[in-house]
Amino acid sequence: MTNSINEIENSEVLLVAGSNTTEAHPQVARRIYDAVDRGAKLIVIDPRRTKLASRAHIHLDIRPGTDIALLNGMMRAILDDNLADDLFVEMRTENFYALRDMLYRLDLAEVAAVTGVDQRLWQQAARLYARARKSVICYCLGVTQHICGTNNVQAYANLAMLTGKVEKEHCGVDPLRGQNNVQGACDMGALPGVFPGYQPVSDPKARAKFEQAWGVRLPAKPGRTLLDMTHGGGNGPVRGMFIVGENPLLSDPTMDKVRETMENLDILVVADIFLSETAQLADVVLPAASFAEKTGTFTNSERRVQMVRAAIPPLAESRTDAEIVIALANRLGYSMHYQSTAEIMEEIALLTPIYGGIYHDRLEESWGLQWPCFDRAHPGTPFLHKYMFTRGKGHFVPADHQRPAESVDEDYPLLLMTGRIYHHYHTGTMTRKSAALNRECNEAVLEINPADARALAVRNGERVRLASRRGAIELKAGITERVAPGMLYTTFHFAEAPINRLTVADRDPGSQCPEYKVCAAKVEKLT
Amino acid sequence: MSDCGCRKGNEQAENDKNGGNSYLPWPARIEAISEENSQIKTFVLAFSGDKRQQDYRYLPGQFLMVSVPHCGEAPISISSTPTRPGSVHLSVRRAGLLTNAMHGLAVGDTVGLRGPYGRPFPLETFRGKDLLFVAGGIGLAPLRSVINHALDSEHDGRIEILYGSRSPEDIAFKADIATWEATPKVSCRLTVDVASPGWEGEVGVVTRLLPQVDLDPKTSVALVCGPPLMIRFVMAELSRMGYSDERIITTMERHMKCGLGACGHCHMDDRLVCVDGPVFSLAELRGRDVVELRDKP
Amino acid sequence: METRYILKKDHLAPWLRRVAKSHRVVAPVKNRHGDTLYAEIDGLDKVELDLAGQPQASAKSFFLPQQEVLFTYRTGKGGYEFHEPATPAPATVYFGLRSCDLSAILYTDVVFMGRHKDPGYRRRREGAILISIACHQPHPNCFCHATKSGPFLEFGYDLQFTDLGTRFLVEAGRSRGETLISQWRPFFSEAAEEDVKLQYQLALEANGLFRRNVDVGCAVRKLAEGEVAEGIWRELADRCQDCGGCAYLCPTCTCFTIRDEKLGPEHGERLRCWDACTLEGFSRMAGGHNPVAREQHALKRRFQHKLRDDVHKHGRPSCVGCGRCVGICFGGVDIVGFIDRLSEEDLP
Amino acid sequence: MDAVLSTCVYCGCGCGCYLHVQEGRVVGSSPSRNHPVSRNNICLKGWHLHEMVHSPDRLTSPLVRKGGRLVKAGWEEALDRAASGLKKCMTKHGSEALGVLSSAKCTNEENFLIQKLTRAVLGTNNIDHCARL
Repeated sequence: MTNSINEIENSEVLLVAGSNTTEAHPQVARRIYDAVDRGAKLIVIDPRRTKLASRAHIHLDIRPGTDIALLNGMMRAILDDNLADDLFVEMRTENFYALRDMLYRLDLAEVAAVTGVDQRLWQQAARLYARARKSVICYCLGVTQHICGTNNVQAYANLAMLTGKVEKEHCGVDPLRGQNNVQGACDMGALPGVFPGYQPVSDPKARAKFEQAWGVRLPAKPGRTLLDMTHGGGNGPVRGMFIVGENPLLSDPTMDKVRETMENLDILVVADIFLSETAQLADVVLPAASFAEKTGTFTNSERRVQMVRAAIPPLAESRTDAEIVIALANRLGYSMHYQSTAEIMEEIALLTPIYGGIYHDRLEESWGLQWPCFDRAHPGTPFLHKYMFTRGKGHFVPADHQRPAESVDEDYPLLLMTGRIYHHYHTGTMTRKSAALNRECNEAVLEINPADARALAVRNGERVRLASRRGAIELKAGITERVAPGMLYTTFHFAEAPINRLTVADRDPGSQCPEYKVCAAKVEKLT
Repeated sequence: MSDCGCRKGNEQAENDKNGGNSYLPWPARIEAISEENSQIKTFVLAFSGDKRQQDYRYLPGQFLMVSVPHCGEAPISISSTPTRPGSVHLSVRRAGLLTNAMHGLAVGDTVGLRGPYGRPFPLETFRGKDLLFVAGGIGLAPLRSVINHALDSEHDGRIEILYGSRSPEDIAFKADIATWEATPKVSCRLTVDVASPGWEGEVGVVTRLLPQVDLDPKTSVALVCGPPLMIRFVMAELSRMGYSDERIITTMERHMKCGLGACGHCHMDDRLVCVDGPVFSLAELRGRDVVELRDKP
Repeated sequence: METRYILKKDHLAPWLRRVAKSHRVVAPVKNRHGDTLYAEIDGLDKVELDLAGQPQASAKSFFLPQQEVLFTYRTGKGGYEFHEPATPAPATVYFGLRSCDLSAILYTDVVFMGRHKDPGYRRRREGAILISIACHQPHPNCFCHATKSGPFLEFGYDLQFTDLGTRFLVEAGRSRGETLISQWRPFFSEAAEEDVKLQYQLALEANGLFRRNVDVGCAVRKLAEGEVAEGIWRELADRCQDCGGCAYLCPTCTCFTIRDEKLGPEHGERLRCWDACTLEGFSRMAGGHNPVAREQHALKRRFQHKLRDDVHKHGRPSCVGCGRCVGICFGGVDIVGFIDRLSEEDLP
Repeated sequence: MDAVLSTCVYCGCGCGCYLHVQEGRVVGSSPSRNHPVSRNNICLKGWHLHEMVHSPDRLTSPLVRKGGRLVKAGWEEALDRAASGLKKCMTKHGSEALGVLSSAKCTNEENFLIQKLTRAVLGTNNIDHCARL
């Protein structure tokens, strides 16, 4: 996020896109409710009528995967009404004319047809967003998990820049990060193309710095992405894997392909706290300590680096992932020694400019520090782009609507979206072990519109077969108006109903994000 | 208390008074199991030790908290009558984790029991009155306790039993029904929602049997138990027939964790079913927010 | 008139240190992160007592733990046996309880030591000595003056401390409190009349410092008379986001669940844990039927219980006005907002 | 009973949670009042954060595949097997044939070490995690 979570409650207009905030980011939703109660206006862009959408002043229930078309429509409305922030565009951005030309060529009737949203509604939303002084955009995986995810994100950025709703407190574009430390994992360079702090591996200067620090030659070629690795199948490029605390078998698209890859590896080493579906296929399983048994830091969605503290020692024979990695490195002939995780953080601070001032002792004395934090004297950064885009001027990238990878047809007439629910987290390896959470929800539910249910003669609570071109699962049907006719929704938390047996592996070429939000499917009654 | 810390037999009431642990179940052995239908089994349970079994006291309408290994506890109403000592019967329908696990148990296995809990049927007020029983499905279980109690204690009025099941195959307590049918002063009427070949009896909801009853509402008491929707329709019909609210009595089922009036789960508006019920007259339910009375349950 | 004493502030730590030799001491401690929690004190010099601020949670978890082992069990060939774990309940002095938190304990006493005698609660409660501290600086969300559970108490405490600046006025409410004084009598002197007057003055001032004016009586009356519109319940339910936080944080919410945790094929534990009536699974029965229509009534039970049923049963609402639930609701529907809404309806 | 301030693991909000510890067991979880995100309340997942920690399903010792089945092993054996397996694969197919998945559930320090292991020890940039899932 470019803002802090607490800034949200002071915004005047909130545009929430592709985020089931009340369920996936309760604390953000808490601020949104507060803001709305104080008089802020809420615009929700979501194909589903989520709890938040039902409280929205304007709900733009677009067809899945049509964000760009909608956003272009909104930006055009802003130009037509002279609501662009001309000074900001002039001073702080570049490539505006390309965007403008594209917007003027836009066929508004087509936008309405593609998105399925009334033109007046999106125009109203655009005016609301542009006119307020403090407008903030929050988006989540509903925007990114598309083959055009990068362009989707850019479209939201375009909207914010066009109206000057960045670089200011209570204004900004905030991606809500799904997992507790997904921000930190990215920051730490658990990505194929970058060292910690987003320093490209292809940059000789960055490489030289790390080579000097680590005393070895480092590869210059960016590595393979997750899906490249897990979707190789029997003869993929990757022959051996070390997986720490991930469960790609359940979380990655096209599950059967992932299983084939895993089963055919020469060596699979998994470190996890539970015997996950992936760990069951491993050659070596290493018992890891849970978060309650280790000390270190997590970085939340608002870039706040904060302490995780060991409440108890590692259970039974388990060890922290840090200990495991250190032991492995030493066995592989690389000498690795740290006295504490604080010492690891010192190395991070040394090599990672945005974490340059982050040390455990500072975090102990505070509620964490928000990066960028360049040195010990730096107070951290509650909102980004304060005076300058990190890359200089904001760059407009015009984009056209792109059809989703898969479309419905006679055989697979329904459109399936996947996501999360309130009571569970990711593949459920942890939350499914909690009695209280299981009592509240212990089963995957396929949300289906009453009209579709009627046509299929499916009753509420009945078990049905859900199939796509790649596979089928059985699960319980829940009839609800939350999904529009022709659409389906379910979650990926449940190993009993592994939805990623069905999903498409097509992904955004930039972010490599799979298109989890659009999949052609059909529902069949079980006999 | 024995040295192992388990409660043996029926020191329940004593323990509660003397500072013992009211949450401690004591073991009971499954002596026999009868399969009432594909979904309902009756478990005949006896506490280890004759003395304990002999001293065990309960009344029709009360329930027990039943423990099944690894499944926690659930409230189950007693379906036997205290007039037949030596064992306690629990008739259990498959519904959730615990009841399904219980269906997997065999004779000789042990469950944990504590109780009896709850307010029983007001048996003393039944004296000299005709009794009308209206049951649906597993709802006959608690009423079976009253019916057999009435028979054993030579109840001085007539007894009419109306029982609705989903299908002829789903009729539970067939052996009891056969006995009741053969008893003078007792009449038994059955109905099924869906007939199957060979069924010559009534088809339809249990309320359809009510017009056949010729008891004077002024001198009789109606006892109703079944699914919420059935209870609602039957009570409404009984009111129409002239039964006063005090003379329409039902017993309720709720989620429960303690049975002692503390955990809060079984709340029914301002009442707790475990200690204020589970037996209630319609007079006690009127004006309360009760799903069994709600128009749209 | 009961005897009142004076304890000089200089003598607080020495006295507590002596008390701690024979008792476990629990008191509000401000930790290095700035949060104040009731915590067991081991070593008075190591901690910073916070007698001015309101601890972030009540003392509920000391009497009704968030999770406790009721029994361990064994099953299998040897039968099915439950064993009560030996959990010590040491004699504990709770020092510096806020008035609201002490009032809440008096309420939970009714639940767990009334008709139903809860063995665990009783064990912990019987060994407890409750020393409250009168509030002269209510927390911004407090409204205990409206629920008559503070800021100064008239009964219920073993000892009540009032901060008179350089000294505490100490009132003994029960013999257990009196004992703590008589055991270390030299620390205490008898209070003078001006001390008592000063306390009276402080109490008056404290009552004037509440920032919230919550008309609890109005809500009690409306609930008793069934005057709460169905639309209000529906709106509350629609906004509730199932966190359970209001019930977990509430000092007088005592609902719990009991469940088995299988630890192996033949053994496990029976646990008792906090539960919240606002959750869907709270009332859902095996098989899926739920007698509570959650979409309309998620919060109805909780508010009715506190403001109607307990008034009916015990003569007073079971909300103690601590205000901890204010501002913490994800959907913005705490009990104070509800009460305010009912009283606003009457405004012209 | 100790209260240890930590950070919730169930979403990107990053609530400040106290873990309540009694005799070596985490028996409760509650929000921090002054933490900028949690502000004295957490969602239901957070309130039940402790339940997963002592789950009987936790892995308690290393497992090694023998004869097609995963069997209990000591740490030395398991680490040796893991290291030699990875090394063999590296020798046979080259570093490019190795892949590492780190985790959004691990700490920053651990993620840092995992990518360091991948780059400096295994000699490849084949490292990723499910950031996009």
